[in-house]
Amino acid sequence: MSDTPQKEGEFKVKTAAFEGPLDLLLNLIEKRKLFINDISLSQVAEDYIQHVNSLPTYNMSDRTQFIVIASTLLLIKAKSLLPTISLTDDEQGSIDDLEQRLRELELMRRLGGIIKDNYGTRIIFPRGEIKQTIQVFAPSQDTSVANLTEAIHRVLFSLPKKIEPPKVTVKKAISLEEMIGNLTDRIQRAVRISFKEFSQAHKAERVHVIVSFLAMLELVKQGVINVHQENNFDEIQMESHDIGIPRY
Amino acid sequence: MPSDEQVQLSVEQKIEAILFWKGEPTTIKELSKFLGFNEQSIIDALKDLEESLKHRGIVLQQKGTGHDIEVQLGTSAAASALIEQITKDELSKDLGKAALETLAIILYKGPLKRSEIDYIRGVNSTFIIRNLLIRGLIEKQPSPGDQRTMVYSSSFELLSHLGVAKVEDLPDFASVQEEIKKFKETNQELSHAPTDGQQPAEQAQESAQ
Amino acid sequence: MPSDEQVQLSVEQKIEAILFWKGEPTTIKELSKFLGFNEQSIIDALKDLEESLKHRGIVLQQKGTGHDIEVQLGTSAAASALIEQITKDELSKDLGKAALETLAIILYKGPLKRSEIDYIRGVNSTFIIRNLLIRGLIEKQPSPGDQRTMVYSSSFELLSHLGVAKVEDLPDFASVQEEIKKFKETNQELSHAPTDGQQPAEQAQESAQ
Repeated sequence: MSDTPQKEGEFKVKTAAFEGPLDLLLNLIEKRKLFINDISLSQVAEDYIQHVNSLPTYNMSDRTQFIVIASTLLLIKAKSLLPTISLTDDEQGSIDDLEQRLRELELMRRLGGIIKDNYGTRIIFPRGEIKQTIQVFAPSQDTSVANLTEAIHRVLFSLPKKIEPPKVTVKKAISLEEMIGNLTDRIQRAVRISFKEFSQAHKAERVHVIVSFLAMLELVKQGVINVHQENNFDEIQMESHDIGIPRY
Repeated sequence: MPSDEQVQLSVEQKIEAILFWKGEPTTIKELSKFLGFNEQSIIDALKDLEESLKHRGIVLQQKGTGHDIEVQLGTSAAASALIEQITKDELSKDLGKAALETLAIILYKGPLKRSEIDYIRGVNSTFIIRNLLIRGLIEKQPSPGDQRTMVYSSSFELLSHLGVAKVEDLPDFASVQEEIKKFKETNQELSHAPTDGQQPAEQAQESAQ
Repeated sequence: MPSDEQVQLSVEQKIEAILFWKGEPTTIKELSKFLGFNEQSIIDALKDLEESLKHRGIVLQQKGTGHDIEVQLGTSAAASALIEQITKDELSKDLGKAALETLAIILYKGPLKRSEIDYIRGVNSTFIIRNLLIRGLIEKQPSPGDQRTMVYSSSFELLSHLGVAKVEDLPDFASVQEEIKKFKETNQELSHAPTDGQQPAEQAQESAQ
């Protein structure tokens, strides 16, 4: 469904070494040698969402963060596909914000490269140990069993807990394929359906809304359904061209 | 040691002696206390010392701002190859991608909070920060605004490995500051501070240290 | 990293850098070997260095004659009263939170390596450990397993001062052991504990001395 055919497993390698949602997005943009703007973001949106979809389900916390950014990409995509859609200030804000963050991360990556090139090439060394001629014993006022016991407990208290990815903290997100199938079913049953109604019918968490919205846009792009929005802020109406569409 | 016992050292010379003796980062505040001069006199004398050391084998390193300025003496970066050749120790020069990114943020943007680092990187930086702290490449202090939150800044160890006496000597420092300032302004304007959903849970825990 | 990449240090400057970095007496012979100049050139350069340091806070100290001449950098004699005062002040100063924590780890878990201390504390302890050594609160020995690495343990004087016959008598001794052990085990595979190769320059240097 993307412009360029995706090789299976292309993201698998990436997943092993992934840094995070911004990192992935920036990689996608840089891979296509694009500048950071709404056009490039709209172009990489599908690749990005495909990746989100392929993320291992056990790492839901990470996945949620990926999906938050995916939702912004969807807004950008929606705007490019449906020019009648007008974005709220908040939505426009999150788009601008995402672009800023990408630019800043891009800058930091570039600076990281400079650090890499210079690190350890010319070192300023500290003064060497001077031999202490007089061995003194100089305990302080606060060198006491009570203070030291308190100190060791402070140390124990601030030991980091086991380092592992947070276990499932959000409910399993519906996969993209599931949602597309679901959407098609719904469309077949009711020729006209509002997007809002659709997502509410699923007691939608944000993740669901995003995924279903994407699915809708995909169908629009494939020419399977028409989307109408009479006025800004009106319900988006979806309508099927052909009841006998093949299932995804 | 005859007559020079009576010779009065200048503030600059006294500072040089103290920094040599201590051999570790020393604050302007401490110097002011040791010498009985106000902080401005110390700052002025440090400028003279920096100048005097220009053509020596040692340099004056400096970091921090305001009351928290710290100084330390180190060998001239131009002597690096020579000393590396003498030392038998293996110096680690490997930094991973996450470390480089985090160091760049802290060097060019620090001191800043972990939540700010997380926001720029888009991932939780708890463990890379811990790693860098353990390696002595960064330091943490309580935030001036909020004692319960920690801010991270570059250490002399880091500046030393980059061969710069102070952070301002880093490549493109001034122009990058300009760029970063623009980000800041925009961020404030949008007031899109990291939201709860994007913040990891352990933050509160760490700031309690 | 800036332009002084091209700057060539003079022999005098190189000697100053080496002596600063070593901190201990160095023979003319060694300097000659390090720098690849004959001993006479070194002696000449040392004269220049002595002259250059005339009006500084640090001086070139020299002892012995002929081939056995040893040189080192030290603080100016005129600064000796000041340095003495500062040393006294420093030695009577309270340890503070960070140093107490470090000392407590060494007390409860020693002998252990600096990298282990750093890993438990989550920050680099280079300077704190140095100060604890100077105050005689801890001691260092080469690690039984690896002569190049130092391990730190509490000094006999510290235990007497605390009034405990042996560390096992410290409050909660067993439970502290248990908790630290558990922490190490749980985090082993994910540990960002610096391996020796990742130690900052000065740490490695110290362990070699």
